[in-house]
Amino acid sequence: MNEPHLHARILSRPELMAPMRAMLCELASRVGLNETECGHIALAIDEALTNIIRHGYKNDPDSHIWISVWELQNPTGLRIQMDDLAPNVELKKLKGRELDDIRPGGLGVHLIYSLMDSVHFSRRTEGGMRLVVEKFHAHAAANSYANVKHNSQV
Amino acid sequence: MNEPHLHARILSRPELMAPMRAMLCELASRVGLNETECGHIALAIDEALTNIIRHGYKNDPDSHIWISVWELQNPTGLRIQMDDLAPNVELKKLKGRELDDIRPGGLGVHLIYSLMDSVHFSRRTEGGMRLVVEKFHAHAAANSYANVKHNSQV
Amino acid sequence: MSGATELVVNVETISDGVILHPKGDVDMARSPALRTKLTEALKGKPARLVVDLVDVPYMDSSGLATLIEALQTTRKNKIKFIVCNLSPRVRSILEIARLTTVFTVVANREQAIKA
Amino acid sequence: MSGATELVVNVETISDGVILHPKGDVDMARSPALRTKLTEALKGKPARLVVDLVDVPYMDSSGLATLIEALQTTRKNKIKFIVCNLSPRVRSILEIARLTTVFTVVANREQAIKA
Ligand SMILES: Nc1ncnc2c1ncn2[C@@H]1O[C@H](COP(=O)(O)OP(=O)(O)O)[C@@H](O)[C@H]1O
Ligand SMILES: Nc1ncnc2c1ncn2[C@@H]1O[C@H](COP(=O)(O)OP(=O)(O)O)[C@@H](O)[C@H]1O
Repeated sequence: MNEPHLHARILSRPELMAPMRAMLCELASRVGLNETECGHIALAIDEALTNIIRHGYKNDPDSHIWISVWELQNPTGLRIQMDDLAPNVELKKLKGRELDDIRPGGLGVHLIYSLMDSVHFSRRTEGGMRLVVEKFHAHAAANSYANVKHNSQV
Repeated sequence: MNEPHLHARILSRPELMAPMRAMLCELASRVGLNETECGHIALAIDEALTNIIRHGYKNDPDSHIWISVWELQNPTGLRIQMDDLAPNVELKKLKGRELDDIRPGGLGVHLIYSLMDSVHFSRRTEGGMRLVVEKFHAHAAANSYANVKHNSQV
Repeated sequence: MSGATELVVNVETISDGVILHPKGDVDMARSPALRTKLTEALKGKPARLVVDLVDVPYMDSSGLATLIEALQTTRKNKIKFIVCNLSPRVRSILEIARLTTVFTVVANREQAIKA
Repeated sequence: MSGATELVVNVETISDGVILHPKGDVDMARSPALRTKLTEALKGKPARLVVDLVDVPYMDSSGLATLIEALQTTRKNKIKFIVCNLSPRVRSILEIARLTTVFTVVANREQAIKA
């Protein structure tokens, strides 16, 4: 895979989520994604970081999260990868309540799947979890589905 | 020095400056800096990155810039460090025209000094340049000048 | 980070209850402040509780969870719970979470006071 | 990155010249687009060239350099060059660069057309 346009390590603190959102929204709009698409990316990343901080690191403020961002072409979009070093869990445990079951909490993972065009959770051999998500320009995604596969193998 | 709250590596591309600005503005406002102070930080960092890309890397889009950000307390503010691996220059060459000499260009370094409360250029032993800038909450800076020195040695 | 960035929540009293008016993104770092204000307001057992989201450009699932929690208390205590003034972005978040029909959502404050 | 984000610059003709109306941040990535439009407008030797910054929330020194370059051409060619509608942030950037007295800066378009 090519080098990411941006590769950041942040401390596992809720206060850093707004700056990450702002950065990603700006990146998304620069690659031509619209307001709503930018908002969706922001929310998905927010939910993923919240889960890492809360479930992965049990709210320890001094752990690390790595975020990498790639601009994608054909179709146009963003790929965002989030890595942590928290004790990793079985992938089948990564799910919340059904959306029809209205309770506080348990929405994050569903939101990530609803918001993004590609969601890939994995356990890292070094320990910790990896989440890779992709979002494409609505127009681009509709017109070049065949390219998605190709692109994600670059 | 403590670990930075955020440590990022970006490609040397003008298109990544807006996302960096957005992130820093958000970080600055979260530590209590006001609109204008956030704007000043954004502009200073923008000028520094522009110089690294243009003068340091001669507009090569695939070189690296490292950005680290610390939240400061007593007084409240941000420290931002930018590292590159471009051929480093003599520090005395780092200056533009006098502000009264109205010409296009040559404003960046002056702006950085005008906008920030602390500016430190250095040549890295690994090669490349390092610029460390700090901006404090106006109120904080006025009230606790004595702490500045202390704080920068943490 | 510093506490300088706690979510500001204005509280206004109306004839039959309370309007909460949070200002800023309601995310993981800031939803606890909204939760505190909602709990306080609910303790007073108002007939009506309005959350005016006019100054909330963004909300994540921690914000939604806070609202759902309040909704459940209001149901138990027969309190009218109304949210109003959703930005397109916040509305879209509620839609994706399939919550637009669960909450009483109205366009503006005027309607919220009458609803 | 993609070209989808070129600075949009509206060009309007007025009785004695041209108004340029750029939309977005004028930074290193985007000032070349403004420069192109300014050069084009100046080629027409208008009596008046107005740059309306109402939709420019941010400008860096590459934007300032672009404006200074245009200013110099207008001086040589006796063209009235006026900038208007500066946001507080853009005004503060001009102030720090000590350029507020160098440019003819007016509050709004009406004044820019008459200045
Ligand atoms: N990064 C993570 N590390 C460990 N467990 C996780 C992680 N993300 C999600 N989970 C698990 O998946 C469940 C569902 O997550 P989510 O849908 O975000 O709801 P919530 O976080 O409100 O419980 C969590 O309760 C948790 O058990
Ligand atoms: N990161 C850098 N690497 C090499 N040279 C630099 C760097 N930053 C500034 N310079 C030098 O300092 C000069 C002044 O910079 P600046 O004030 O930003 O004006 P300008 O970039 O418009 O020339 C530049 O022309 C350049 O020679």
